[in-house]
Amino acid sequence: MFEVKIYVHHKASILDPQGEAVLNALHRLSYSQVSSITQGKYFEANIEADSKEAAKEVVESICKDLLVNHNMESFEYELKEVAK
Amino acid sequence: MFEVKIYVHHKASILDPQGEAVLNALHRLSYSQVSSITQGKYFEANIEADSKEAAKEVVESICKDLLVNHNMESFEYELKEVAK
Amino acid sequence: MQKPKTITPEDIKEERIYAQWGLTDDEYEYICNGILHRLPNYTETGLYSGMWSEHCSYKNSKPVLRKFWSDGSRVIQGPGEGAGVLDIGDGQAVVFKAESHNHPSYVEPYEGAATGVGGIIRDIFSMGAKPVASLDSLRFGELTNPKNRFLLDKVVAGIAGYGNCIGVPTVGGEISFDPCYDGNPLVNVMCVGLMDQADIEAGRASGVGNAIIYVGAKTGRDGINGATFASSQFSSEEESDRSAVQVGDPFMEKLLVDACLEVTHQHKDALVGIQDMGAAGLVSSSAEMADKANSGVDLNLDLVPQREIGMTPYEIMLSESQERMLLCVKAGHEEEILEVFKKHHLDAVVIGHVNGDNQYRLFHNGETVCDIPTSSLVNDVPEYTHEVIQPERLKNVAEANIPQIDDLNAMVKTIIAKPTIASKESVYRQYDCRVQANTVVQPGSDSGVIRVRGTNKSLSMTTDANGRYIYLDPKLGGQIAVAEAARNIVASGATPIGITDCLNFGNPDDADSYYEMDQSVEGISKACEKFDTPVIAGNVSLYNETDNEAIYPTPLIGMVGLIEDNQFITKSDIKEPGELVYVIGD
Amino acid sequence: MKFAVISFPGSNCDMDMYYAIRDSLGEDVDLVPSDSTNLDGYDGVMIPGGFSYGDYLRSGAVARFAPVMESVKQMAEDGKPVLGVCNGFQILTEANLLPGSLQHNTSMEFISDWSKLRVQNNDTMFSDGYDEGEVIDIPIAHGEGNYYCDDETLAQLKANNQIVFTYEDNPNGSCDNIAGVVNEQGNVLGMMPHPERAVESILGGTDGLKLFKSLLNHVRS
Ligand SMILES: Nc1ncnc2c1ncn2[C@@H]1O[C@H](COP(=O)(O)OP(=O)(O)O)[C@@H](O)[C@H]1O
Repeated sequence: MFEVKIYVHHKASILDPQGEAVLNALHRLSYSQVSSITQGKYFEANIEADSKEAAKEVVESICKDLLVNHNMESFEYELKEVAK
Repeated sequence: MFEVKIYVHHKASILDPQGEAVLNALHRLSYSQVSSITQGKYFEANIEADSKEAAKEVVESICKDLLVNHNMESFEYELKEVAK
Repeated sequence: MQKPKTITPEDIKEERIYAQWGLTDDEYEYICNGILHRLPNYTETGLYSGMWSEHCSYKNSKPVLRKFWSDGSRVIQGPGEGAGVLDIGDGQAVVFKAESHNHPSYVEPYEGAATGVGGIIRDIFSMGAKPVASLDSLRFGELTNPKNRFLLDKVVAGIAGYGNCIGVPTVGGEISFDPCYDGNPLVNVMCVGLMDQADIEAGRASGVGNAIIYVGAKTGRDGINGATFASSQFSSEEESDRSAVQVGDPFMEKLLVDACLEVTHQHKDALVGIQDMGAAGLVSSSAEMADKANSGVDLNLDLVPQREIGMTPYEIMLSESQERMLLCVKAGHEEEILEVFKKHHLDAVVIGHVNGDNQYRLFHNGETVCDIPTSSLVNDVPEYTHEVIQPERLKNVAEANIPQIDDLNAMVKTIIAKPTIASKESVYRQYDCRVQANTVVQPGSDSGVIRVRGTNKSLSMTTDANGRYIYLDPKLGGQIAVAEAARNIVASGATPIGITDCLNFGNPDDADSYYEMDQSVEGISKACEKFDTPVIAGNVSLYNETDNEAIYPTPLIGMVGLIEDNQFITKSDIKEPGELVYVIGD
Repeated sequence: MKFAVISFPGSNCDMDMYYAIRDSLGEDVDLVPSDSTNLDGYDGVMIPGGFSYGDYLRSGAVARFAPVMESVKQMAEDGKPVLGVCNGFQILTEANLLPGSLQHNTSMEFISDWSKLRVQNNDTMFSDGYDEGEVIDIPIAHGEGNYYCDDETLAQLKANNQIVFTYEDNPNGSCDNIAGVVNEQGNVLGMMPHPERAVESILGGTDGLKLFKSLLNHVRS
């Protein structure tokens, strides 16, 4: 079995109202040290596959099909084999 | 300056409606290889601080104050120094 | 795109760069020799291409739109402003308009639909009215195709996401499904506002030296070319073209509604005009405001709040970033107005002023990047008249197609199982239809009803369209659409008082499409005169086709009715067992 | 009697609550901006529904830091009535004035509808106008109304009789069908359904009015 962590973040040029709202809130709370912040999604999934290659394919394809909005987001992931 | 990546996820014991919905959708799309998935939040932030220690303190404190709901969520983060 | 600095006016001419932006050879030639008597530079060419696009100029549809009947004793403001206004007595007025967001919703359904809602709400409060209700009208291909299910889900979520957050109840709408909308869904939204007649605002910038104030979200590169993009045909290979994606921020817009209504109601003396930045963003709002007042403006683009670095004047002017408004404020009152926005946590900046020579002038990094007659952007647009030729297919429309029904039970079941006929509760259950606590009749009836708080009056509203009828007989189909809307309004106990339209058609250069538009508008107009429901606002969406397949001609009718005594409000549900059922009419 | 309705940036049910108190209950009420730091002189405070600060992070997560929340906490400590509806409930849980949290509806969709509620506890200042076990009709409108608390908290809620309203037909996945809870002292009520939308028959029902009347009677006595 494989365990994957998927990080989905906003593309840089796209308006990120969530990030803006969090940044404003942090500044109101006097966290002026935080100069920028964006909010994205984080998935942890378990995938049954015979090989790392096969698992990779599943990950990329679920990202493409469902998890990521390619109009506005891009993604990265980390995959590792784990005991069943 | 420091760059931090923060991963917020549902505590394992708590039903995660977002994760459930995603899992169901994946199964409808015939991704039966995905045996479990949870959805959380992923933040990327830049933090001005004099030391890694100081940056760490800011990160933990913004998570505690705002980014994380401790009833339901836990978090991890990765911090690294970057050029200004 | 190349760096603008490297593109000279001569390059634009020799390499026909203007053509890539949608200007024809004749149009470009006219700009050079008929208007400027010189070659336009990069920024100027870009501004003309945006302002002269169909989306902003209606150059193909104007001759048709003139056919609309817009009189009637209640009309306070007909077509031509952000929205139309009708007198509803007691010094009050109802304000409404509909708008399409078809192409953006196909490319990015959630945000496309959400920003459609945001845009139409801005049109309403920029008139000085409080937005009190909205409605939608949706068309998709059949739900057997997963792509259409995806579009439906996301579009509905987008409308809900924006409307619910900003707090304008979605009280009605309609949806149907047909394969002709497969590559080209329709997402039309209508917003209704309420105001005291004394508070009416107009989008104008007049009075030399008066300030031009920019309010709201920062300008980014989102939606650049959106106006030209919405006016050109789609090809399915271009599905990956993401440049026009705009993201809505309903929270920001809620702050804008509150702040702008405070300005229009409590600082009337300081305010000259106000308009939202919609298609072709800053250029269209500022040029239209100045042109309406026969004036000109000087704008310093360095002062425009920007979200990204290194934006060019072209990008700043044509960006379609959402949640932005433009105001013209009397000189000396700037601080008073900026204070209001500050109180509402909004950025507001003076970016220029009204000038004395009717020129449209832009400065950037100390250079003059544009200096052209203001009216040339708005009024000198060539108008295109097309021949009205009846399509072959209409010459011998088959005899009425009377279906053969063998098993009535089975047929009824088949029909009520059709998504077009079946209950739409799964959709409207996602819309907060009760926020503002005025909703008397919620979605699911023939029309939505909102009471006017503090009076014994209510407003009834509905959206209706029937592409198939209009495809089969554009003129009669247009009349049928208005009649259907009127029946819906009457069924709630209201008197119909006016409509907005939203004209969704294919490419106007295609003779069939043009005929459909022309004739259905005649039909709509004729019916409106009969029902005494003037056309007070509307919107045009042409080029609704994919790979040269046009949608059914689908003009939307958004109708509003008035109930003068709340005891006459009627709902469509059967109240008790044993009640009698009547059929009225043919 | 005088009530305060808090208005946060982005609040959109603040006026609905205001009108319910002014017009249907016939009492004095002020709209108080969330950056106010003083609630002196008010007999009760209402935290309205809708959205605050856009609720892009988690509903109520940002609003709980608004300056006025210190005064709200003080009122809660002083035993004055604090009512949070919908987003108000979310804010009160984020501010730890009420136990539990509100998650996404299990359908992951926003739900707007009428819902049947059962009055589980009619022995609070908010509910003593209802009969015990009475079923009432109150509108809901939320995307994150799925009440969650851990088993230990749930046991405490039950032991202290803090569950005031439950759904008859759980629309959002809330644990134990919980629609509204009070704090241990009984003076802070949070509920997802909107009683202020059910105070006039022209709007479809008046079952929410009893809640406000109960509160008024309590404050008067
Ligand atoms: N189909 C139409 N019917 C009637 N009026 C229309 C129609 N299309 C556009 N108009 C009028 O033309 C004006 C400009 O429309 P539009 O450019 O869509 O407005 P906005 O500048 O708010 O986007 C509007 O006031 C509108 O009422």
